[in-house]
Amino acid sequence: MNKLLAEEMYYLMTLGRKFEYAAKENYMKGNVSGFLHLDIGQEALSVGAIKAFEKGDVFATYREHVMAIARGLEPKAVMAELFGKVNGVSGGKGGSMHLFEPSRFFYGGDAIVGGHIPNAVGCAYARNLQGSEDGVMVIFGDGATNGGAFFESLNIAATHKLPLLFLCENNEYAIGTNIKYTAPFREQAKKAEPYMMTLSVDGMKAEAVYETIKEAQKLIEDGHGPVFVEAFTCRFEGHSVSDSNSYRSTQEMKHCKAKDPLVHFKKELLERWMCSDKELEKIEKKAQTMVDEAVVFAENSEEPNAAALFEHVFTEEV
Amino acid sequence: MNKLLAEEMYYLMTLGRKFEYAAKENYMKGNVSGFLHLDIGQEALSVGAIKAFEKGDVFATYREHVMAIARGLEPKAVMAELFGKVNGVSGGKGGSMHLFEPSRFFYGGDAIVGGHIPNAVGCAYARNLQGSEDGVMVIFGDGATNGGAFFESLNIAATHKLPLLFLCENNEYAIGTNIKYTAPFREQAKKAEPYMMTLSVDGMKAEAVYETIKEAQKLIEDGHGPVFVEAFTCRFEGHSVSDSNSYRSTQEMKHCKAKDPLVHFKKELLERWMCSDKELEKIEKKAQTMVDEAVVFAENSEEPNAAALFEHVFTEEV
Amino acid sequence: MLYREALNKALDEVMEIDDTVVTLGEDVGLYGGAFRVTEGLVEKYGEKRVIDTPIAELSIVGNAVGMAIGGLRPVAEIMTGNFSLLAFDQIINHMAKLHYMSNGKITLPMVVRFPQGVSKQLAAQHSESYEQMLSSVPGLKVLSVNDINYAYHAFKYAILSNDPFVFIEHELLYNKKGEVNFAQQLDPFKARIVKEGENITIISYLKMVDDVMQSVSAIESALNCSCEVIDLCSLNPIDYDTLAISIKKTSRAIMVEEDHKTGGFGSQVIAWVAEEMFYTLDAPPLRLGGTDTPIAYNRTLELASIPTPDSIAQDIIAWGKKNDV
Amino acid sequence: MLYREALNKALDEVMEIDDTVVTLGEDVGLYGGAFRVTEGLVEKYGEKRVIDTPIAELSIVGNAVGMAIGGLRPVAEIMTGNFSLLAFDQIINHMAKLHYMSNGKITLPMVVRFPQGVSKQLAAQHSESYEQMLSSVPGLKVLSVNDINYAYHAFKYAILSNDPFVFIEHELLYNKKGEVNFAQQLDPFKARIVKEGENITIISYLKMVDDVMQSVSAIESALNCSCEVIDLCSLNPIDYDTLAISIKKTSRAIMVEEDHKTGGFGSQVIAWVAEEMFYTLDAPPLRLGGTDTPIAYNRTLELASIPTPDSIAQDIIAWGKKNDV
Ligand SMILES: Cc1ncc(C[n+]2csc(CCOP(=O)(O)OP(=O)(O)O)c2C)c(N)n1
Ligand SMILES: Cc1ncc(C[n+]2csc(CCOP(=O)(O)OP(=O)(O)O)c2C)c(N)n1
Ligand SMILES: [Mg+2]
Ligand SMILES: [Mg+2]
Repeated sequence: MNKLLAEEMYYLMTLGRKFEYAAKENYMKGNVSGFLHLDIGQEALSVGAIKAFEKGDVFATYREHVMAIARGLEPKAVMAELFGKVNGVSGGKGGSMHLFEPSRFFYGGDAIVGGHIPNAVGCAYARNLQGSEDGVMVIFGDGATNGGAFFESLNIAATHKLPLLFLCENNEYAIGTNIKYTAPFREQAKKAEPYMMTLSVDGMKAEAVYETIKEAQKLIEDGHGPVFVEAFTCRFEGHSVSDSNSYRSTQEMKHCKAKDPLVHFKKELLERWMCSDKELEKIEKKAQTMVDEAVVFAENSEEPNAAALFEHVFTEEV
Repeated sequence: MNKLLAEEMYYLMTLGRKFEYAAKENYMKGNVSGFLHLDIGQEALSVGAIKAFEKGDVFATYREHVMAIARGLEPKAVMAELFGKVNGVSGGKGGSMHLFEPSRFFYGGDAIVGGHIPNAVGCAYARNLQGSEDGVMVIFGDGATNGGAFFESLNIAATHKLPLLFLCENNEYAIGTNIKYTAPFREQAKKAEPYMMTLSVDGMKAEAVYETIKEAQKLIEDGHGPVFVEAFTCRFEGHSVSDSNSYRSTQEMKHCKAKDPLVHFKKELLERWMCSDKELEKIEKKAQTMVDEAVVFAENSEEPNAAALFEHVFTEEV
Repeated sequence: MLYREALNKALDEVMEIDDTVVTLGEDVGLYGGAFRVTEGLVEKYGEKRVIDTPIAELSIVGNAVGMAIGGLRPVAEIMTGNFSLLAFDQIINHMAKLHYMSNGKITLPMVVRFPQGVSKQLAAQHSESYEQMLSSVPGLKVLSVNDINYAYHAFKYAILSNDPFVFIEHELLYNKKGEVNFAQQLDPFKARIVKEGENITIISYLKMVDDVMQSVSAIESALNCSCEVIDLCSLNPIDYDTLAISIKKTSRAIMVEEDHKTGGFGSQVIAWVAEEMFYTLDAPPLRLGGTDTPIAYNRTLELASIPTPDSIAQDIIAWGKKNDV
Repeated sequence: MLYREALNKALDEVMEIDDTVVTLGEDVGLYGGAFRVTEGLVEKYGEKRVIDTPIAELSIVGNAVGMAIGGLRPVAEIMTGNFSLLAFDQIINHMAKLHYMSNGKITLPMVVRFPQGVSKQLAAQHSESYEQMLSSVPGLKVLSVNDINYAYHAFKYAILSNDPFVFIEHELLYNKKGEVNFAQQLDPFKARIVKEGENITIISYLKMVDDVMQSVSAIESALNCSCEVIDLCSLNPIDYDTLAISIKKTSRAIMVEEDHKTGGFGSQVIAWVAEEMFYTLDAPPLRLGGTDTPIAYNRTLELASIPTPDSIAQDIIAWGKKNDV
């Protein structure tokens, strides 16, 4: 990773963090509603993975704002979607959990835990058939690794040696339930071992994530078939904005927040890439401006009109 | 295994084989209808497993006549069920695929591939809670090991360390599709390895099956949690009576039939347990009589009356 | 008492007296349930009887079926109606059929419960209603509960029954307040006359009953008539007797439901009205339901896609004027 | 040409001209499909385009959705309707909603097809009908096909359309013989008037159309009337225009379906008749459907649980006598 990329990643992580806080603030104000799942604490993972997996298709879950932005979706179009406005990436119909941008090969935004994994498998099948070099990356939580959709996908992807990168964000929680109640071990990569190569990485370290995803991508390109990457991470907030996070002790949260990926990466930038405080300040400011603009854009954007309700049920009405 | 048990198993295997041929004959005659899945070629597995797993609950698939009989369901009540008669084990309402006898802890007869596995998990959970020593055995084909229900069950059984014996009858085919098209490897036990101990056995050898299931049962009793047993076997007939079996070459069928479990076990009885030809003839005759009586019983049994249609939709009508 | 507290109390009481009762689902333990219906139960009955499951809905119901076979009385929670689709095989192919297929040898004393419906901007994958699908399945008894007293009694009844029940709740009802008459003997299959009236029978269930009640005075003054409002309570079986008595009196029937109108549950009710009450009717029956569109996130679109007190009043008044009510 | 051959031909022709079309399902390859609909295709188009899948219905549909996102036109076969329940999450939460939730950015040109219904003694887990569930889902177009010519054209249309289709077949229709008019331009959403008549409109679809046709002469001579028989062909959308024209002529409407009567698909049709055609009707509408019982294995019980030509004639004649037809 060179300095330029490191700076870009720091920018995206900072942008992501600020975006999430702005989203939360606007949820409190009543501008954003529904389920709002924040990625705060997991930015190294979201940004590192998306930047490493430059080409190819990405399928994500409902906790996807930061990934979407890292993928190149405009922060203002994402914020407008959270506001339910017509200039939102999904025209206000999808909301936080349903951000789609096929032009950027981003199909983030599935709200059925594990439901997008078979879709990613199908897309990888298509890419294979089309002879495309770029694979598919599917991102999901540790909670998704207990469901049938995930398991069927391991089997099918391995059978057809599909160019598919499974990325598990293991934050050890599915809403309020710790993984120890729902799986026999903490490392979900074990489940993939019979089927494919697995890698694991500290998801709080942006560079490590970046390198690991690059390695996985290389394995896929070299024809190894699917690869499973597990990244251990930690979410700083409740499951969604409406969750009080009461099931995690102050102790546990302190331990978790001590690994803040932004703090860590900033230190790396200062120490390893010799960035100056000033350079980083500039980046942080730029991120803040971007977020401020996004909120203003979302505020000023129109509501969808009444006819929108009946649009896009089908491509052609009968 | 002592001689007495060996003879009993030989009796049950012979009974099973003859029962299946009689069922097939009566299908041809139009007395039996629907899907009729024969167990011919797999009797060592069905009988060996059921006899070894004496106590505890058994959940099986639609290919369960021989298991049902080995479990102690009356051949005549099973045959009457195939005939759709009121004296059938399920009153003529279930047919070949749905044989149930809770008094013998037999819940064979699910026609949704893999659908009974979560049921077996739940039953094992109940047994655990009730402090029962006897576990649960769930029997399924290789085709079921690709479905979400199976995978979810591995995970849950392992998480709760349930007293559950997974028995996979790997005959390498799901209807007409060879396992190589649908799984990345032939040994389905690999899929269970991350979760539990696995054993594998030649399913064409009754004694080996018996011993392996006993071993698995012991592991479960000793608190190892769930155990996975894979038995390699081969079905001699088509998937069901209406399947012409055209997807398997003469060569393949010859190879398969060379491993006939009855021929093998008979040889064992003669050579290792010093049974006489006469003793075995007597057993075979007894089996034949049993089957003949079962057919007569089924023929003479009544059709359910018209009111039966509305009975047992619920335990209490509103 | 809140609605969710009534359910909690019912479950708690049954677990207290019958230790074969267990409850399972995602976050039902320590977390107390996504909508707090199981709050406090794990502390009281332990992790073995209040079971935090993985996110595996097929197994939640499939395991409950097996637990029932094994002699327990499981109450399975599915977090939201939309996720129940993952369990449809177990609900329809297993839970509904094993008693019949085994000619009564297997009984399944169990409940599957979940909230459904449009809450607030949860979008298309978290807002749907599936009572029309589930109430058409022979072998399932389906209750769907508006009233708090009813909820308490019916839920208890369902847990203690030997038949498999689907118990459908609504996300927006959990914090509704009301009283429970603990001593009452309540028939959970009997429809509830929420308000008596002479000229129009309005049939509804679950949350929509409240919306109908809010619209009634506007309708009555605009049409100069009186409405009888019926809460079905049980969706399978349907209490046709109560409906028949009411419609004979009013000669008019309207069905209000939240689900997409096409193929919604109400079509069964109105088809029955048309077949069985035809000669009694003075006006065509009316069905009000949601639009045939997935649920949108945007609040305006979301509200435009389901009946609201205003739209109910408007639509019924327009229908009344057109049909000389 | 047999019904299954017409489907095979349609798929073959489309695969020939458009190599983004793929088909996937259990045993669709070498085996040729459980009902031989895909026979010969793997030999022609190879294993990459005719894909033998594992027994994993959730993935069959879920992968098809992903293939469509990736630019293919998948035709997914589910072996029997009952197994489609395992895929309901993918069909309803994904296939039906992604186009809408993405505000039209994602399109899903795909077909999910399966046979359903009572065949011969396949028992409760292999005999059900799910059109009522699937045709109530906004975002899905649902075709259900009685006629061979129609099957050919409608299937082709569905594969080439950019919308997600559910194409429902019946196990007992596959060996039905008929002609295909290859040159015809056929609107797959238009109901088919199978027989013209003046006094009763009988509406049906899929296999039941044939049973109705077998019962018609008995009905006509007993009631001294003439029946118009309509095959709906498309279950979502429903061609209400054709129904309205017919019912205006006959003043009477009957719906015949194979599914359990309670909550069956026909309840939507009859509810619509009651709402929209009320003042036209001279008699209460009638719905004939299966009993509200799981399907039994025993042949006598099985046949007693669904409409047959005899029971249809009997029931309609009784209704006609009671209602002065
Ligand atoms: C099929 C399904 N079941 C349940 C839910 C409710 N739910 C939403 S998120 C979630 C937890 C998911 O945890 P995990 O996969 O670890 O992702 P994380 O939220 O930790 O990122 C649950 C249970 C759902 N959306 N879909
Ligand atoms: C969920 C489901 N999908 C498809 C089928 C149709 N089907 C019945 S048996 C079978 C093959 C099962 O193969 P396997 O599990 O290996 O068992 P075997 O028949 O070899 O004993 C299939 C696909 C079914 N019954 N259930
Ligand atoms: Mg998690
Ligand atoms: Mg097999």
